[in-house]
Amino acid sequence: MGFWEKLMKLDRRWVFLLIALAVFIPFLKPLGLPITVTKPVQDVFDEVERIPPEGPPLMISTDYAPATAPELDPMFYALLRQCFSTKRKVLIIGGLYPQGAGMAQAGLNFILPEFPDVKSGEDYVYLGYQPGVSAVVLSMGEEIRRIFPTDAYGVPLDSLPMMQRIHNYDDVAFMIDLSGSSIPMIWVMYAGARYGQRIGVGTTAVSAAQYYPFLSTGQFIGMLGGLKGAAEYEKLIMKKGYTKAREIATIGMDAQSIAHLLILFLIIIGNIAFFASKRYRKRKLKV
Amino acid sequence: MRRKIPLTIAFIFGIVMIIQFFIPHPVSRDFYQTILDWIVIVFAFTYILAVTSLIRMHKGKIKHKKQGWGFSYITIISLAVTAVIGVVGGAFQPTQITTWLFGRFNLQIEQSTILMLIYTYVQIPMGATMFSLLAFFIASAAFRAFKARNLTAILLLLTAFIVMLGRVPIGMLITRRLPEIFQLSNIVEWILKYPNMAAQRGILIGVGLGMIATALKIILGVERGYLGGGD
Amino acid sequence: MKSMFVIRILRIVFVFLVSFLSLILAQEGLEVPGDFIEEDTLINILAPTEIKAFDTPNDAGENITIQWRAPKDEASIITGYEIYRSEDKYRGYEIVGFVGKGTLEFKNRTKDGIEYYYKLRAKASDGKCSPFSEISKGAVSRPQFFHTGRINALVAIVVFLCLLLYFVSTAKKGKSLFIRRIAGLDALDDAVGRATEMGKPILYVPGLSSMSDVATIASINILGPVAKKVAEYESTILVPNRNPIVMTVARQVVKESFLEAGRPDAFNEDMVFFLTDSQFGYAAAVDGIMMREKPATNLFLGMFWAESLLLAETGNMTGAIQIAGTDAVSQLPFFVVACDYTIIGEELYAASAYLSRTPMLVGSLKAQDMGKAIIIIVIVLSFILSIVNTGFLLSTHITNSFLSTIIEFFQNMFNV
Amino acid sequence: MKERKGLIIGSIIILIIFITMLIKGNPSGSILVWIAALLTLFIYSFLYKDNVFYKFAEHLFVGVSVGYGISVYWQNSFIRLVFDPLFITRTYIVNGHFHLWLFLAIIIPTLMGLLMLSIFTKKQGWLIRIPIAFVVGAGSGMSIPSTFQTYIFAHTQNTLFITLSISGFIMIVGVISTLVYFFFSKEHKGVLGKTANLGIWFIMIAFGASFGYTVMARISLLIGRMNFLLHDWLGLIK
Repeated sequence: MGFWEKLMKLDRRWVFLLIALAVFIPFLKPLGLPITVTKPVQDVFDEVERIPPEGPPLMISTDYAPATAPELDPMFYALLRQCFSTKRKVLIIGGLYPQGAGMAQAGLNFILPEFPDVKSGEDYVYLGYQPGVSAVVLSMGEEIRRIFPTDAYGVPLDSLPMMQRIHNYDDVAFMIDLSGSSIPMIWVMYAGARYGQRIGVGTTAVSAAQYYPFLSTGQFIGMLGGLKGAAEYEKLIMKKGYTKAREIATIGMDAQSIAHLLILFLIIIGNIAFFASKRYRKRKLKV
Repeated sequence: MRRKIPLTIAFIFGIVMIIQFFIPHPVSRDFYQTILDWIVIVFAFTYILAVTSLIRMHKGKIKHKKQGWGFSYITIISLAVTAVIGVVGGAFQPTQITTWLFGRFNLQIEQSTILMLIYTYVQIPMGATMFSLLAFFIASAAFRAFKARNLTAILLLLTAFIVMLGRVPIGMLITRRLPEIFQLSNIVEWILKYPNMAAQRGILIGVGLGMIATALKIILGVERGYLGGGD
Repeated sequence: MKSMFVIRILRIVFVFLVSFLSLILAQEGLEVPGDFIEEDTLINILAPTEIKAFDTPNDAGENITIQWRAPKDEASIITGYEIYRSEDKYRGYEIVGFVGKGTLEFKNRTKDGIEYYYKLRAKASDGKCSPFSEISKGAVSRPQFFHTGRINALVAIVVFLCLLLYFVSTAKKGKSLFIRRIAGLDALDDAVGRATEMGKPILYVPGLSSMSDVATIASINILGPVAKKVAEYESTILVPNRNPIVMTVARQVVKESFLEAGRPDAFNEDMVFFLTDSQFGYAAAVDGIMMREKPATNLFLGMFWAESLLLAETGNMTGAIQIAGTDAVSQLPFFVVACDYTIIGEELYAASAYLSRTPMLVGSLKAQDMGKAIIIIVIVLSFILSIVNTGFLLSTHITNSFLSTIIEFFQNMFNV
Repeated sequence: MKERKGLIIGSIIILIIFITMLIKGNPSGSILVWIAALLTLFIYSFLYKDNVFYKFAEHLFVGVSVGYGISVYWQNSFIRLVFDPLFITRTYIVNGHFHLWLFLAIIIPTLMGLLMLSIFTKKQGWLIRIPIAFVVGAGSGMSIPSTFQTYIFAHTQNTLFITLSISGFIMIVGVISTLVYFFFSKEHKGVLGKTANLGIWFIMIAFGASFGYTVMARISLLIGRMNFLLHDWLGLIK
């Protein structure tokens, strides 16, 4: 059996090993490749920058599960750092499904130590999770208190200084939904279409391709797509000097480059083996 | 009789929910909210069915010593322990018992409840790891399946190749000297914005029509599969 | 005289052709030159003008919309607008809202039945404010009973319903009904047969979504015939579930199918079982089943998210025949790559008609095709119209008003 | 035998690497991080082959996630929507007098939920069709208008008015040919066949693009876990 023939039958576990190495090596020795900021990411950044400090809040909904955290956590961290360092108010919802609540709380626990003077109720409010999915989005179009009588820690909204003049989407400057699934569609359908709320989306690279049509229709103001989007946003807030923390996304980009090149290499090799073994079989038949 | 009633219920609620869409009046909005709450409540009860099915299956495995029955104990025990901790100790906000207990043993934990602790250090890591297996599977699938057998396979393989190349900084270096339109990132952008978008729109419009036809057939009682065939 | 007329026709046709060709070749659309910004003078802030306050249309009431025109602001020092409200036209105004620069509309929460007056002023970055604008006319908020903005959805539902009823009823008369081949569904039969020969079970994953998701309903419609085949071939089927309601329905369907195939005894409750509602817990458990029970045929039909490749690639590792079908556009590429047959988007919804061939269900496919035909016609028409309209624009420098209104109508026809 | 020998050598190498890592880095002190890390390694062992460690992790995952589900649905559905309104906050009694409709709004769904449990009784098994019909019927009714808006109107409108250029032309040809591919009631022969063929080409390009676009997302998941193992657990990198 020729070399190419054996390659065709290669056990997939070798491919697994190669991928593991491709991601492991850059962790020990970072390469630091350049990152260019694309328009959808810049649009989101500008939209948040346009929110006046102490003005109406930026609303963030963590509609993602732990599994998509590697791509969406860096976005959540970058957004929190951007707002906390510039005294912009943040209204956080623990997503429309139970798992989102865990993610929002974990994100806050990770970022709050960096901003000691930021206080719940004044600089940010975390509303936690309520079931009902589209009902939650709809009720917030009328009156947030109907669906969230208290914040996630049981404090009634009326006694929170930040929430005095916030009732529904009209009092929210901009809304960003972080999600790896199709939940942003619910925000577009109900908050965007019904109440005209301006919406940005932070999503995994896979869903980013699916949301392109909604970017061009304006249903999304901007989009952070996958780790690359997170790395671009991290670069933007670093340039503005909002934070000095470790850029998880940027380090990740080096591992991405090597892994991508490995897969491209595998595809090429796979095809060469495919054609070589086909010719090999034809020659065998002829003789 | 066993089919008439369910079909009429499906018909009534189907029509009512369509009409509700066109009435912004608060009554209709509150009705919409109530129906959503009802679905959540019915779901909560069916969850009991789900748990009984899971437990009965694992108990059956243990009784008949089916292959791997030892592990069924792990599922049943971990389920019971987590459920008790969650129900007694509170899911998101600690119940009085938990706060009393925490006070008594001045226990300090990072999450608000023990359930959230289990969720953060058991369920989240395993979920994220299962998800990360995809990095391995996507590579082995690409290596095995991207073979230029026929024209459609070539289109699939070629587009994936170009888009992957365009997503990575090194890819940009290749087309650096070419005129603006042929820069790799613009090519990828164009592929994503036009041919990819065209096909996605075509599929989505088709899916939309399929969904509406199926939903209408259910409301009209033409499609009865969900009632489980039979009389 | 006739020749003059012919020449004029030729000229228009010629211009039309030239414009059509030039358009096809021109890469970008028509560029409109940006307007000229004059020099700025003394910096004082003018008040917003043309204040309009009216009951917000198509809502549940308790809401008034205020619109205004932005004042001249060359130095762009305006950061936003403050909105004041009072129930008495001349006294008692309080601030009710603040919007950033660039937004020229504000929705104010009100009590129904009370007349409100509004006035605004612009606020500059240095804290200075412009004088108040003039007071708007009184406005009263009311809930509406019909959402006028959604008439197009109503018309679409009525049209589609008529199409459906027409084709379903004509289908009953038993005219010969054709459905084009769907490879994935044809392969179902021998896939189940193969599993029976090898004495291995069939794994049927009905998707990970809830019972109100139409893709799950379509999957349940396929589970019926598949379970019947499994019963006839005296093989076993495994249906792991993520949603309790879907599990209950699936169990009913499989039980009835075994009844219909005349083997009620072969059905046992644990063929259809619940695993977990966690997306990746479910994927981990199904992967375990694939590796241990080694089903010879894997069917993934319904709504899937990122875990699609986890299931399909593990199934591929075990060497099973795999048929997948979903309307989740983002997951189809992975099924195409890892499975033997893939049922794409709308084909999943045609499956129940394809497998059962009942006239009524096949008839409804015709309605779907008619829907697609209408959309294609609208797209082609609008394309031709905009070509002709641009042709007029290039030749006579003004767009033909009649054509523009039609295009306008097309544009609004699909407003969301 | 060769398999067993390879296995032993492999595991020894891994052990050595693991111990050097422990010494070089400063592993996290919290037992919880250790549990999460070990479970992560158990799941990754599935890549080699289905083994005891993966079976343990998988069964634990199912048990814990269903336990979590029970707690969440108990707290957020049963307590919040049924128990509290019925017995504690008594939402159906408004300033003193009893509102039948508000009372029914809690009782009806609860009864339907109980009907679901009728599956356990042998005879009345069919009663379960009532709540199922409600969920499926209401779900279908809710989906029709919004599907028109989100799936059909938004995308059709967007195809109608793109700038008249080559790309726009390709967009229109792509959408039309993809739609034609999904024609069911006509044989795909002649012009229809050719357009449908063009449609499948567009679909394959879209799938290739979507696949290529997703690789980055999947790799970043592995990067996330690698970051957890190397940084949070072993403390090997900054």
